[in-house]
Amino acid sequence: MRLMGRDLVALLLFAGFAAVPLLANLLQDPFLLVIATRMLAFAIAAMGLDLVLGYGALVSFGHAAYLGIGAYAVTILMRLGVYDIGLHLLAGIAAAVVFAVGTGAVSLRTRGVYFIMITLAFSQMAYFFFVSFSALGGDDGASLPQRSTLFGHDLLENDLWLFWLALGLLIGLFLVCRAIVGSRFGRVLCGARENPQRMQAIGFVPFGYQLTAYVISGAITSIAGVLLANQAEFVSPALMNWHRSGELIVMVVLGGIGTLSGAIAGAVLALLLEETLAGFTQYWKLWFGLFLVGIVLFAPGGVQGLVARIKLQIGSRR
Amino acid sequence: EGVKVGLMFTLSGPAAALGEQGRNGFQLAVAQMGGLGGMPAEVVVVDDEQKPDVAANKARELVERDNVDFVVGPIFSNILMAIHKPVTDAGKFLISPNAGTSNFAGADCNPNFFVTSYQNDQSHQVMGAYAQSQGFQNVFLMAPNYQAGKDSLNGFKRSYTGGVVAEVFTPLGQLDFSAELAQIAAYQPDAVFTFMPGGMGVNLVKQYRQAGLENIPFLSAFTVDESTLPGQKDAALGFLAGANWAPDIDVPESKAFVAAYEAAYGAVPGSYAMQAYDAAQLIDSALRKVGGDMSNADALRSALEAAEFKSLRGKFAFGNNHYPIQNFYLTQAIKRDDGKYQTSIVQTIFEDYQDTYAADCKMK
Amino acid sequence: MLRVEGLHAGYGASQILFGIDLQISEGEAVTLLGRNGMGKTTTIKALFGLIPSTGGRVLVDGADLTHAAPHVLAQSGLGLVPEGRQVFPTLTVEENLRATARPGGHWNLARIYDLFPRLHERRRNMGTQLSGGEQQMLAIGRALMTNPRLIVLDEATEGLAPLIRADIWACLRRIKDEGHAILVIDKNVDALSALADRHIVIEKGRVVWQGSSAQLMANPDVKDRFLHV
Amino acid sequence: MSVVLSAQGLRKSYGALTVTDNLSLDLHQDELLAVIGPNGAGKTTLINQLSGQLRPDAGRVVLAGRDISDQSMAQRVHLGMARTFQITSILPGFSVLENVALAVQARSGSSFRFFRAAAGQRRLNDAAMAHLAEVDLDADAQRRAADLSHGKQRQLELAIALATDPHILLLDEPLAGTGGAEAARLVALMQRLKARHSILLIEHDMRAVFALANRIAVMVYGQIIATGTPDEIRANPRVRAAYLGQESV
Amino acid sequence: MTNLFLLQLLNGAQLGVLLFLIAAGLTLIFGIMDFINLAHGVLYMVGAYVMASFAMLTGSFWLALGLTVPAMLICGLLLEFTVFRALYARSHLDQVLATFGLVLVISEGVKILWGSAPLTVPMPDLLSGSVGLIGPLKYPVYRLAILVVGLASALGLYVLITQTRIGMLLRAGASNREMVSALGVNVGRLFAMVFAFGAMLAGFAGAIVAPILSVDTGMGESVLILAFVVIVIGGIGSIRGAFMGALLVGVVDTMGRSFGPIVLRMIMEPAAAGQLGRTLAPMLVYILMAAILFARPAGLFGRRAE
Ligand SMILES: Nc1ncnc2c1ncn2[C@@H]1O[C@H](COP(=O)(O)OP(=O)(O)OP(=O)(O)O)[C@@H](O)[C@H]1O
Ligand SMILES: Nc1ncnc2c1ncn2[C@@H]1O[C@H](COP(=O)(O)OP(=O)(O)OP(=O)(O)O)[C@@H](O)[C@H]1O
Ligand SMILES: [Mg+2]
Ligand SMILES: [Mg+2]
Repeated sequence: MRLMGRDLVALLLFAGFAAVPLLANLLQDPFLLVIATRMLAFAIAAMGLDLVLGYGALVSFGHAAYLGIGAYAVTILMRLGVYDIGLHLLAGIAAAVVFAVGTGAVSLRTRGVYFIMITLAFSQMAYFFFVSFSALGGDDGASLPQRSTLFGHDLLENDLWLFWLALGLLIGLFLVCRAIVGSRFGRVLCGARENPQRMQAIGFVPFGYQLTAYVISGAITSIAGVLLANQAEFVSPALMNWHRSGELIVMVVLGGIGTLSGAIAGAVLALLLEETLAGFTQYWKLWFGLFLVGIVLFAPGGVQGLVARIKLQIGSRR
Repeated sequence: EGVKVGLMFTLSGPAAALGEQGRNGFQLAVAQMGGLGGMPAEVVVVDDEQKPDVAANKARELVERDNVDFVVGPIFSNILMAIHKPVTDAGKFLISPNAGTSNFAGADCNPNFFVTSYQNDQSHQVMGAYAQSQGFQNVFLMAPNYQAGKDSLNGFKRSYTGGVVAEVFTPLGQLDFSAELAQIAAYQPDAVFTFMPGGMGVNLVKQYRQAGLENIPFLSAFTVDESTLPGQKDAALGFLAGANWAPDIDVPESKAFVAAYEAAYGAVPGSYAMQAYDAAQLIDSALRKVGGDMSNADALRSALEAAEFKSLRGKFAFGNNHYPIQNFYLTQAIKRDDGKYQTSIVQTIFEDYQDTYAADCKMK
Repeated sequence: MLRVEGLHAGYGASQILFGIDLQISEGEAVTLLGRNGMGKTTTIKALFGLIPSTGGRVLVDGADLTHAAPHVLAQSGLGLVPEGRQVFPTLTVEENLRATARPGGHWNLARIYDLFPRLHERRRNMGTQLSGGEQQMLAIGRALMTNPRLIVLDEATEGLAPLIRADIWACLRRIKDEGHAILVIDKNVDALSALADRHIVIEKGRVVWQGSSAQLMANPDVKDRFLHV
Repeated sequence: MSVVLSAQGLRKSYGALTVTDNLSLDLHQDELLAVIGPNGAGKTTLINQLSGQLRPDAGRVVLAGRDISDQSMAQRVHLGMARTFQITSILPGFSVLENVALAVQARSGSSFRFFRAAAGQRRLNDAAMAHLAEVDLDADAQRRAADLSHGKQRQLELAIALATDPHILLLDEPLAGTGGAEAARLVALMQRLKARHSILLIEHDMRAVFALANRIAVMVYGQIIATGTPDEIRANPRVRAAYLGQESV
Repeated sequence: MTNLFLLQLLNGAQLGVLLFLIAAGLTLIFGIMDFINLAHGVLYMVGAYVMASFAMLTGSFWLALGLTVPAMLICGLLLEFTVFRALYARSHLDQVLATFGLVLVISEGVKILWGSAPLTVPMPDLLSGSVGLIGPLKYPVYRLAILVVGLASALGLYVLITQTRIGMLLRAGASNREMVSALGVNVGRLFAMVFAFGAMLAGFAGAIVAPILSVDTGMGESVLILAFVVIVIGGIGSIRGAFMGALLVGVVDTMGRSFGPIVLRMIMEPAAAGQLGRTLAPMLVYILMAAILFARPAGLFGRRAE
């Protein structure tokens, strides 16, 4: 029953996204596609984060590093003359896996707030590494000469194609994540979140499961990085600044942790608010901040919590 | 029928003060001229948040959705790198009122890109030339460890050939400079040259004086200016900097501008405001020249290149790379009679100075 | 001194208590009996304001404290030994005893250590480093240190060794003899019968039987029906 | 009867306090060995060392002739050892059924399976339901474990341990917090389990101990002061003085 | 060289004390009360701004400081009453979300009220100037004063937390609020007071450092992470740890910056050494933290949970 509700939210979100091209046409506003693509990328990143944060209770404050890894994979490969998006994705995922295995193995020695801070430490190291990497533009970053190619065609130069690719990836990855959290593996991951001592006492060593989840999560987030690089056609270390990591956490919590579709909703909501509030007032951050405080105070559990409560209301009225 | 201009400045975060100067300078000009080119002007202001990826998107939004005719901005070089492609690719004109990176001055120069400020290295070169002229033998160099910091020290060394006792790169955003100040005290150099924009500059200058180092000349660029002086106050008095303008420059239009700006915004304008003001004048002059007809891009470009407006700096012309050819000065921080602080011109260092990258520019 | 009338309470949407009535006079010992999951602990929680009550009243010395905060109830003379011990893990044993102490009565550190010498030995240990039974002693000691007029014990002797268990019963008897009231939940019905004046049996959130120890002993079918012993 | 699990010279100290002091103890095939002793004697610490939760400072743990001192807690579970905790340790956010199903999963097949939904796997759920029925919790299978009353959580604790399909059960006060009726059921259950499992039982409920145990070991200050049949222990004056007191057993 | 080394050691220690001063309030609220307050940095910033305003109004450093402290206390009470009160019982993540929102609100509010140009607070005459140390090396009196204030607050907090009943109640309340309340303590009032006190400490730190650091809208954010690093290195919940952590960060950062390049140049060619030194310098604090947490997963003085 609970699962049904979550899937419903996801379905609605996907349908909403699928309607964007039509809407863009109707409103004569092709820029909607650009915004939506960005939302899709962040939705993927937030969903990846939710996998460890929501299901593993591993609050990674360094997930922006994976956005950066994905994005820099595109830059570096393009400089090497490789333009295919498939290869970009592969390279980004491979690099993310390597980074996640190394840092995850160390980070998972710690718990709670210590985990938060050590993941921050690693992402800051990655950040400063790229800041002083002059060949890639250092702190300034660098534009991409073009977007990635798809099977040798430069289809993605067209915003519409990039949008469909991003939506396809989001839906695909959502299905993957959804399967993972419901699987045997996902159960163990959640169990380790609930009570690691008990898990060991029934024969599981949480470390391996948590590390695997962390690696998967990093890989998913790096896919978002590849998309963002293509969407902005520009890559800079700012993508992996700790602010971004914080924003990803905000998105997940805003949508409701441990629900996957909540992470997507959170990303959409955060970017939507930013987009609209900024249009109204120069002090949009003030209103955005008030909104966040209000959500926590009056709607615990974020979007998903709200949906659940509404459902409960409707249910009890019947 | 009017003209639509998108302003992109950093309006949030620690560097917001710079962006606000730029925005205010531009808007002041539009208000004073009653539009641009004799037409009503619609100005769309966006905040780049000092994040390149955000900026790249907002730039696209300005050209694709708001359909602006000109984009004016930004303050920071890394933002410029991010928005240059989306704006120029869309065939719109990008006018930078502050950032002027070397690549766009040289090999990557672009017909739709104009700069009303300077090439980034130039203010540093001014200080190098000054150090050279003073016959300094041991200069201590310090900058934050990022691209602009490295560029600044290189710029300085381009016109300074004396000895360098140490070249120190500090982490970006460093608060406490006591370690570096101790090194300076230990070396006792002839002078210190530094580039510490924003809060870092405020911290450094205060701590420099507190450490009792004020008898070692303090040379800088973008470290002691109207954006940082309200925080530095007396600590900065007498400190030297290189600039293309100062509020007390002997140009009547500039005097009027400074007065008007102070009246409107209650603060002394810095070069960020001045350059944005000039950007508005540049657009205005070009529009007048083409009679408000923006359909012919080539004509509009030629009109921009002509730069027929009274710059607040006095003489102003574009080089082949669309970067200015202008004078550079040595300035000094002073306290005015009314208690406010500003920089003041000490001497002219370069006249009609063009950047060194212009030769690499093959403008089509 | 304590009077509970028609108390209703529950967790979120699920209601657990459907009108609990009980009263305890000064110096009286009362037990709450019932099988697992019948609402004993919930009654205690609602009584202390730890979960909101949705109906009924709680009166202490005649004052209506139904919706008062837990600390108000505690300050009015109620002391709690919670189910599952809940000692403070980041405090040492001695700090656990001192942190919430309210001086001015019979109980002080020395007396507690006298009652539980084991705690004295372990007084510098952190709360969680104690054995289960030691934690139970600590929880009792902590409540006594607030010098309550009515001490409420939820699973009073869970995890305690027989000797200590006997000590606890003796201690409770002493407390009672000193004129303090006791509300106790425990599964040792026999020991309770010796101590308590009255028994209240709860089933599915309702009081289904009340009576004196003598009545309880005399009514084997009460035990059989409601307690299955 | 063969020895299935033995503690050999286990020593564990915290600072000046020696909690288990050169302690040796054998658990035989298909027996129920009860360990009793005053609070703080070191009984839980003994289980912690046997189960691998704690590393002893000295001494060995031998399982069916094999030294398992270096094995982790999880590895020992796979060798057929299961334990319960004195302070309830369950997965509070999981349903009761999921708690047990996860324990079943631990002993059946790999858990690095990412795609097939675990919730629908009959094999896991059926086995879990059977264990829940054993402890009389089947009616509560779909409830959130955290919402169970304390006594029922204690029953769940036991069901989880059973679900890992152990030969050896280390039970730390399984009856604590369970009321008369439930305690009686659990005693009956243990009576049945005795036939198939070797059980080390720690319990302060003397009626249960004396009803169930084949042998009883009495532990005081980290040492075993007496081992014997229930009758021997009942009659032992040292045990009475140190532990039983006037309790009628 | 030894002189410089000693001086840099002193500088490092002094930076450490400065960091501790900033982290002190955070230790209380995060370390002891277990409340993740991202808004701590902006409270520190508000303290500095309030101080700057009062200094401007009164023209006196001491008067301004005397006004800033109670003002920040009131500010803390206000925030506690409106927002934080509802968050104690929530998960860390909810606290992160809400206080992140507060950061945006307060930062933006400060910008609206005070503008975005940096402000300054003049140094009191009593504490200006510097004292001679060794050779030509001098040391500002004000920094010595900060050293003293930092040490005093460390000591004060240590006594408060470990020696008083309030400290015990805080630690108890952080782990089990309900129980403390059921034992007769008005936890709500206690937490409110201590929270306000923590806010006051943050504001006090801002006010004290205003004469040597820039008062700008970015100041809160730049120290926030550093303050968290300090506390985590020391071990959450330990004042001693926070103090040692702060000193360690200060010394490692300072020494690394001044002697790192020299050491590197001894083992590799200068160009590479310069490049590596520059890359490593900003990472140093993070490398330190990662290394310490690798060796001791609960920080230097932290107790391992579980
Ligand atoms: N936090 C909770 N949320 C939801 N339901 C709960 C919660 N705690 C207890 N319950 C339910 O309330 C009912 C009464 O529980 P309570 O703890 O009062 O029982 P009890 O009589 O104390 O039992 P025991 O002897 O096992 O401690 C039980 O059905 C239990 O499952
Ligand atoms: N981590 C620790 N640090 C210090 N002392 C400890 C630690 N763990 C346990 N102890 C002490 O070791 C002794 C034995 O504890 P243990 O839990 O084994 O006792 P037990 O026999 O199970 O008692 P009970 O019957 O009360 O559960 C206790 O006095 C306890 O305080
Ligand atoms: Mg109960
Ligand atoms: Mg025990």
